[in-house]
Formats: sequence, structure tokens, C-alpha cells
Amino acid sequence: MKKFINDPADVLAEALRGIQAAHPDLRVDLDDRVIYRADATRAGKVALVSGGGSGHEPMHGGFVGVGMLDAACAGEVFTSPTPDQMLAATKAVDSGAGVLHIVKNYTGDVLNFEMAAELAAAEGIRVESVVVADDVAVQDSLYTAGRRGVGTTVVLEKIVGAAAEEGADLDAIVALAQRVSDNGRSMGVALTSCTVPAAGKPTFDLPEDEMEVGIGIHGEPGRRRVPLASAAEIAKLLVDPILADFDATGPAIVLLSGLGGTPLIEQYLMYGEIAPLLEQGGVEVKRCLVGDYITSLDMAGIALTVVKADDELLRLWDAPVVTPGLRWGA
Amino acid sequence: MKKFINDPADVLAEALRGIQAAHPDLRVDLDDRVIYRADATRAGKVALVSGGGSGHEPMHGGFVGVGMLDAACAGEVFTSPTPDQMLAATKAVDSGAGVLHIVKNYTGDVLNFEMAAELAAAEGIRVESVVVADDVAVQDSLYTAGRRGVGTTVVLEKIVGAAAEEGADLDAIVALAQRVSDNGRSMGVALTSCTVPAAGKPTFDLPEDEMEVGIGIHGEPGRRRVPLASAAEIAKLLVDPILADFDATGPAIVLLSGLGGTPLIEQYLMYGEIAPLLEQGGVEVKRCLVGDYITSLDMAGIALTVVKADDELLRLWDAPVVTPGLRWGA
Amino acid sequence: MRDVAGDASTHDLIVWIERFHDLVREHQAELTELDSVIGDADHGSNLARGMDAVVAKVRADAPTTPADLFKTVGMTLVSTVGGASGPLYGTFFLRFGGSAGASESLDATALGAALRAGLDGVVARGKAAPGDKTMIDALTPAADAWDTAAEGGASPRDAAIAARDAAREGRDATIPLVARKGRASYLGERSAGHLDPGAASTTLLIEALSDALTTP
Amino acid sequence: MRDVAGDASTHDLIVWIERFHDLVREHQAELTELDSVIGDADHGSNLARGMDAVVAKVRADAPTTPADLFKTVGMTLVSTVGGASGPLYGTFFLRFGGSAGASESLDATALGAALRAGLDGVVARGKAAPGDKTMIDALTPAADAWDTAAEGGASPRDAAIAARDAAREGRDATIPLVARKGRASYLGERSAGHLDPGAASTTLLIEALSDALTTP
Ligand SMILES: Nc1ncnc2c1ncn2[C@@H]1O[C@H](COP(=O)(O)OP(=O)(O)O)[C@@H](O)[C@H]1O
Ligand SMILES: Nc1ncnc2c1ncn2[C@@H]1O[C@H](COP(=O)(O)OP(=O)(O)O)[C@@H](O)[C@H]1O
Ligand SMILES: [Mg+2]
Ligand SMILES: [Mg+2]
Ligand SMILES: [Mg+2]
Ligand SMILES: [Mg+2]
Repeated sequence: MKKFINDPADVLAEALRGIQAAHPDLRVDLDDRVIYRADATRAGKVALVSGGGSGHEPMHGGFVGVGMLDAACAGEVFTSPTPDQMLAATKAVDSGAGVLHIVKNYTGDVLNFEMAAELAAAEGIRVESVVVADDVAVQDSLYTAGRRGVGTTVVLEKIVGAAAEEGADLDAIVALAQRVSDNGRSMGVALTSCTVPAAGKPTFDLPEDEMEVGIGIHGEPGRRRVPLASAAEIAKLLVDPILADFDATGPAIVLLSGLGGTPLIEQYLMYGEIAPLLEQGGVEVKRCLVGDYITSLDMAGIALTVVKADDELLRLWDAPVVTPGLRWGA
Repeated sequence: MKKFINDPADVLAEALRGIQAAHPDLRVDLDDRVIYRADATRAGKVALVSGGGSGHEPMHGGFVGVGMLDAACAGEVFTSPTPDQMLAATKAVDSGAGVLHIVKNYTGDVLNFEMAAELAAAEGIRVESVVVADDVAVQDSLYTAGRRGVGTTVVLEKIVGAAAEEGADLDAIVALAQRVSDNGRSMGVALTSCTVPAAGKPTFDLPEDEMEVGIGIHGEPGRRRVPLASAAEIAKLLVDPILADFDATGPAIVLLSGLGGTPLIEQYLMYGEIAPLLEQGGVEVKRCLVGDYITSLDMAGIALTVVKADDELLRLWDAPVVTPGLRWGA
Repeated sequence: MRDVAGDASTHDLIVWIERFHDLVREHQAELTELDSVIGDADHGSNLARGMDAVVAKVRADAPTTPADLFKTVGMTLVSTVGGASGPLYGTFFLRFGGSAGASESLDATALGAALRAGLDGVVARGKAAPGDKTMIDALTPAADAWDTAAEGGASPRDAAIAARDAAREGRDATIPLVARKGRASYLGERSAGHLDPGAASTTLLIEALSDALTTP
Repeated sequence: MRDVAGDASTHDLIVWIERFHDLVREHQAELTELDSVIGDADHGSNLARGMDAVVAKVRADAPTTPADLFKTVGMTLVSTVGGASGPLYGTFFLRFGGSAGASESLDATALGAALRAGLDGVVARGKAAPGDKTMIDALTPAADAWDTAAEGGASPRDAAIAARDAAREGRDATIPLVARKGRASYLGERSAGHLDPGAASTTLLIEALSDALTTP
């Protein structure tokens, strides 16, 4: 395993130290493993807490700051944080206006956030949750764990963060979060596995001439393994299932995220293939991001997210944001 | 070779198409392979032109925009662009106030920019050049090609871009650029080779238990191959040669850049190791960036840059910048 | 020490937990390996981290009733594991302890009831049904076998052996299943043909119990 | 067609360029391989891209004098290759053509002078000295051997053969050298033990010339 690490058991603790050193705008609680905005929540502002397993950086810690999250709980690599962390974060950021938990739809994340919400409620804090489940690679069904939460989370955290900054109340925030969540779809593909530090070797073996389609962000194999294809063909594998899943026509925010091991030149090349396909499908790309926003350790792969966005969502998207991972307008 | 590409010969052309699609603030000349700010150079503003081989994204195209470059010429992967491209860019952005060429010290870059400057001068454009040569892994000598230009380039483009935006004249810009260049030092290490698309296989083989120290950004082997070390040991391998090379005490801007295949969690972990070493060495980190800013295709590696910065350089660093790769203050 | 009827003392239950810790440590790589195939390669490290914390806490606290013991175990797992298994294992032990209560020694019926309570807690939290390819596919047959044995008058030791055998069968029966819960469900049909890591680890849990009750 | 004395016509020189193109194509992977070891793995693709453009242009333009031909070759290389080899090869041909001029046919002395002018251009641009482990380590002995042969009254064909042999020797002599110019210099002592890719490609250039002048 070739990684810039010391003891695999210390990866998270040491990465958090680096985040703290690099970002004076953030306050990192190294014991609870929570990343906070350095300033306290403004009275009356709804607070946003997210979190999840580590290995997806910049998500979520890199999205803490003005106009986005108030706190992010960092779990072990690919392992949801614990209710204790979430409770500590929730208590620390609540200004009395309530707290939104932004949860990606994984059993672990859902269960731990559920427990945390119960504990916070018991302490008199009003907590609401939104669960993002946008990965079209996974069949949606009442009888399963449902879809994974991936790229839409980033867009949601930005938009809802802007609304919270503007002073929207918790009910409005919940409704807005649900709206973004309902309007987002994602699809990913991987050329290589990633290596979980504690495991010490790639999660799966992928021959030189094959790739995994319908991959998540935890190094799990995808829905199917197919022969390695050209960028043009892969673009179709990403775009088609999204367009097939919902009516994507109209204005949208698009996120094309590398998964950690894919250089930007390839991401741009892929975006060059994807943009015309989206246009042909009636998607009007109003805003777009290309880069590493939600990753899967060192996986060579890429994931596309399309979030339908009306004028209000676009306005909130454009509002100022100051975080390590997303910054504009200030 | 596992890459998101079509024909290896088309990588650059297709990546440029993606950049164009992703960034309406930029204008991409697909024939000349130059990335421009969409708006014309303001009358009286000195224009900044950089460029180099591709495969280092976001550098340089990602640094075109308000407060930074006016144009970036994109060469083939790891191959300096040609004088034609540079001449076209120079002519397009000159507002009459002259043009600065920002050149990284590689024979190809220097020779091609030299030819371009001669051609531009013949057309009556005032062109000056600054050559960045900051890589302490390479011994500095009058009898060799000298040091490679790496991370200081990013810091220079930001600072000089701010000064140009403020209206500094060409002489002042040249002096400022030289000052940044003189005050920057870099050092890099690689855990894996990268794969040049046209070559189709890794540039060098590196066993599972070894790494290359003193690496550049073109996949060339480093100064020496040593056993794979811990993050703590690698941090010393990066910091020590920089501190040994010049008096780095005092305020500084620090850039820790992933080389393309290194996930952010590892970069932060490394920064957690590096920050205290810099502090012990008397470096006061006033500003810092951690992320992929100057890369080497899909290489797993990391490079540290320290640029000594007085109040004026810090003020220019903090000035607004709106580019795909660096953005703040607007 | 167990009494003549072989009822379980708090000490026996601490031995259970210690034994489970040993088994998790022993099989950590194997559990992570199973989780690599149809999950995210962390089940072994998750449980190892949690059980390390559990034994440290139990050794320091030296709980004197099953209720105390399992509250410590459950809370420690909830706050150190994370992932799906943290809340699920945590809930299992919290409910187990709630059922076992403060009694000094537990007979086969009481242990069976506690096991059932733990299982019900896991189902209530995780909403999995038998056949979904999760830990309850090992736990459910184990609890059923325990009850049958206890109803027939078996000692805790014999009930545990029956439960262990049933857990192993249930675990192996997860192999052909297509997962409907947990991460493996994302793989759809590709999840078939592989053992569920949680079913493997809960089988270790029941094996540990049987070990604890059979060693003198 | 060559005249009785074997002087080179513009046509011969076009054959040279075509032949160089063929050799570059044939050895493209090998050149990139050499550049992988002590450079950045692009020398083969750089020259192939440039020479592809050159032959396309030359075939379209059908130049009638050496001056025209080499201006096209040089300018095309400068504007399509980039890297170190673009300006260096470009300068070589521009200077070569400047020396050869508009004469319809070149004798051994004129060709030698053109070769020397090209070499001097490369040195003026790249500031490399012999022994720095660059293309001039093949070009310099080639030009020297040519001059010696020409002074001794050799035909272009025989001078080219002498130059080719000298280039090959010069190329091989780069192996033990520690590079002082180009990317290989970044490797310091590690650059020793490997052939310089530019010396290899310029040897192909001289080989192509000898081929062009020896085929009837
Ligand atoms: N809804 C559920 N109900 C019961 N058990 C579940 C459920 N979801 C997952 N599991 C169990 O959890 C195990 C995975 O645990 P672990 O790998 O530690 O967590 P994660 O899936 O969050 O990485 C699975 O093998 C499965 O047995
Ligand atoms: N200063 C120089 N003078 C002469 N030849 C040089 C010089 N620098 C480099 N070269 C030649 O150029 C070759 C490399 O060319 P190429 O790989 O195409 O360019 P780059 O080094 O920019 O990738 C080297 O092998 C060497 O022979
Ligand atoms: Mg997990
Ligand atoms: Mg090159
Ligand atoms: Mg798991
Ligand atoms: Mg090269």
C-alpha cells in the first residue's frame, strides 16, 4: 500500500490535524472529530450539520464555513461517525433555531444520525434530517436499503447553507433540502479500486482491461463490470441512466467529480464528452463544477451529478460561500 | 493504461473542449490551444501570459481569470507549447502596456518562449520574461539546465496577477515577478510514476516498497530512490532541503500540492506533519493552500513550496482572484 | 463460575465478551476481506476498534450485574464503532442487558429471552427481514434454536451449542442470497455467492457465548 | 536524381526528409522509451507529430529549392513540436536551409557547410557543449566526419556514410555521460548509463541522409 500515512489506525486523527493547521477559519475538535466554523452560529440561524465516513474529502469538512455547513462529523475511513460525535456537533452549533442533519443514505449514516437526533431531541434541541439518496446505479425499492447518497449532497449543502445564512427557518430549510434532494441524480464509474488504509490492499481487483460501472464512494464494486471503454462511451454510461431516471430537461446544476485518483485533465476531457450529451437530453447546464468534490480515497473514477435548479436554487447557489472546498462571492 | 480518454493523440484537444464547456468565464481557442479570459485586457493593464506542457492541471489554464493570468498556452502532455501559440496569445492580450511571459525553467519552455518573445518584439510588442526555477532537488549550476520551475509558479502568477490588475506597469511587474521567483523553493516526492497517454505505460517502474525523492512534474525519476517511508519521514525529506537551501525564516506563503493521484486526505495528513516542521524552522506560515494545484498527470506524489512573503506580497496574495483553480474575494 | 444447573453468572458473561473480543481480533482480516467483496472493507476494523474499547472499559469498570455489563458494552460500541454495525451491535447489547436485568445469574430461559430481545432490537433499528442477507440471518436461527433447546429443558451450555450450530448454518445460508439491506444491496445480483460479513461476525458472537459457557 | 558527381538535388533532400519521417515513425516507441528513462517520455511522439506535419506540408507545397524545403521543414517543426526538440530541430533545419540557399544541387562541401550551420544553430539556441549528453553529441562528430571526408574529396554519398558512422559512435558515447543539459540533467548521476534520446533521433536524421544519398 503506497500512501502518505503513518500508522493506518491514525489516518483520521492526523488528517484532522492537517485540516486544522491549514484552515484558521475552521475549528477542529480533535477529540470529538468534528470540524466547526471558527465563529459561533449567529443567533436565529438554523445550523447545518453533516458528516460521514472519511475518505471523501473535501466532503464534508471542506464544506464547513460561511454559506455552507456549520459542522461536519468525521467518521473513520468509510465508516459513519458515531451518535456521540453528531450529538456534540448538534449541541455546539444550535443557536436555538434548530439544526438540520444532512445525511447520505447509507445504513450506518442513517442509523447513527437517527440515534443522535433522538439524543438531541431528548436534550430539547429541534433536529430535522434530510436523507440524500441520488445514485441511479442502485435500484430504488421499498424493500432494500435504497439508493446511495452521493454528489447531490454537495449541491444540497451549498444551496441550503445559503438559505440558512439568509435566515430561513427550519421548516423552510427542511423543505428546501428535500427539494434539492428530490431533484438530484448521480452516476459513477471506476477504473480502479481504492485501498482502505486499515485493509492495506485494494478492496477489489480490476483487470487492466475492465472497469466498474455504477460505483459508489466506498470502494464497493459497482453494479456491473464491463470492458474498459473510451471516454465517449463512458460519458454515455453516466448520462443515459440519469436521463432515463427522471425528467432532467430544463435548467440544472451539474457536478462532475473525480473520485480521488483521476487527474483534472481527464475530468475535463470527460466533461467535454458529457456536456453535449446533456444538452441533447434537454438539460440546460446553468452552473457546473469539475474537480474533486466527493471522492473515494485514491480511486480512479468519476461521477456525474445533475440537480435540476430553478431560479431560486440558482440564486442560492450563487450566494457567497467561504469554505476550503467551495468558495466564491467573498 | 486506465484513463478517461479516447485516442491518446486527442487528449489535449478534447480536454480543452471540456474546459471551454465548463468555464463560460474563459474563452478557449481550440486551434491555437490558448485559454483566454473572456473579456479583453483592460487598456493600460500589463498582460500576463503563461503556458507549458499539459498534464499539470489546474496549472496554467485554471489560473486564467480576473486577478491572475490573461492567457495560458497549452502544449501537448509534458511538452512545451510552440512559439506560434505563445505569439498568438501575446498578440491577443496585449493592450499596449506590454506582456509578461511567465516561464517555468525547462529547456523546451525557455526556448519556445524565447522564440515567441523574439517574434512578438518583431511585431512591436514589448515582452518581458520571468523564469521560475525553484526546485531544490536539482543542483543549481551555471553549467547545467538549472533548476526546474514548479510550485512557486502558482504563487507568482497569483501575486503578479493582482499587481497587474491594480495597474502596475511592466517594469514593476517584472521586478515583482523576479522577487517572488527569488523567494520561492520547492521539493517533491512520488510514490508512483505517472502514465503519459501517448506512451501508454508508466514512465518508470517503482516497486511497492520504494519511492522517488526529488521528483519534478513530468514523470521523470527523482534524484534518488529510497525505501518507502512514513508520512512523518517524508515530511522531513520535503522540508529539510528547502530550509537548507535558503533562509526561510519569517512570513511565508506555503503551497502543498498533490501531484494528481494523491487524495486530499493524504495531503492534509502530510500538511499536519509539515506545518510543525516549518514552524520549528522559523517559517511563519501566513497563508497556505493544500490541494491539487500543479500536478503530474496521475502521479501519486506531493510537493511542497515555500515562498517568503512580506506584507506587500501578502496583500497582493489576498487580492480578489476569479479563476477555475483559485478564487476568493469576488 | 457457573452453579450446578449451569446458569450464567456476570463473570461468565464477561468471559463471553472477552472471548468475542479475541475472536474478532483473530478473524479481523477475514471479516474485512468478506466486507471487501460485497461492502466497503471495514467490518473487521470496525468491530476490532469497538471491541478493543469495550474490553478496556469492562476491565476498568468491572461491572457486577448483566445490566451494568451490557450497558457498558452497548454504549461503548455505539460511541466507538460507527457504520451500520455500531448502532446494530450497540442496540443488540443494550436490549440484551435490558432483558437480562440485574439478576445475579441467568438460566437458559432468561438468556434466551435476552438473546431474543437483542435480536428484536436489531430488527427494530435496521428493519431487515430474514433472508435480506444481514447479521439477523445468523442471529434469528440462533435465537430460535436457543428457545427450542431451553423449552426442552437444556442447560445454557447446551442451548448455546445449539444456537451456535444454528448461527453457523444461518451464516452459510447467506451465501446464495441477494442482499436487500446494507451496502451489499447496492450490488444487486452480484451480492449472491458471498458470505455476509455481519452474519459471520454475529456467528463469532454466538460461538464466543458457547465457548464461554462450555469452558469450566 | 543525383548527377555524376553525386551532388544532392532538392529531390534527394526531400527523400531525406521522407526517410527521416519513416525512421522516426519506425523508432517512435524506442525514442519515447529512451526518454522515459532519463526524461519525460515524449521524444518519440514529439518528433512523430512534427515529422507527420512536415511531410504533409512538403508533399502539399512541393518545394523546388533547398531553401524553400528547409524553411518549410524548420517552420513546421517549430510550430508543431514544442518541447526542447521543437526549437532545436527547427533551428537546425532553418539554418541548414539558410546555408544551402537556392542552389539547385549541393555538393559535398555545400552539404557539409549546411550541416555545420545547422549544428551551430542548435548550439546557439540550446547552449549545450559537447559531452553534455544531448543531440549535439551525435551531430558534432557527424559534421566533423563530413568535413574531413569532403576535404578529402569524398562524394556526398561517402561523406554521408562517414557522418552516419560518426553519429552512431557519438550517440553511443552519450551512454556513460552525466547529463548537464535538458531534462536528463535533473537526474544528476542517475542519468549516466543511458542513451540520450535526442542523440538517438539525430543519428536517425543522419542515417536518413545517408540512406537518401545512397539509394539510387
Ligand atoms: N439494516 C440492517 N439490518 C441488519 N444488519 C445490517 C443492516 N445493514 C447492514 N447490516 C449488517 O452490517 C454489516 C456491515 O457492517 P459494517 O461493515 O461494519 O458497516 P458498514 O456497512 O456501514 O460499512 C453487514 O454485513 C450486515 O450484516
Ligand atoms: N540545451 C540543449 N541543447 C541541445 N539539445 C538539447 C538541449 N536540451 C535538450 N536537448 C535534447 O532534446 C532531447 C529531448 O527532446 P524532447 O524529449 O522532445 O523534449 P523535452 O525535453 O522538452 O521533453 C534530449 O534528449 C536532448 O538530446
Ligand atoms: Mg463502512
Ligand atoms: Mg517534454
Ligand atoms: Mg463495511
Ligand atoms: Mg522529452
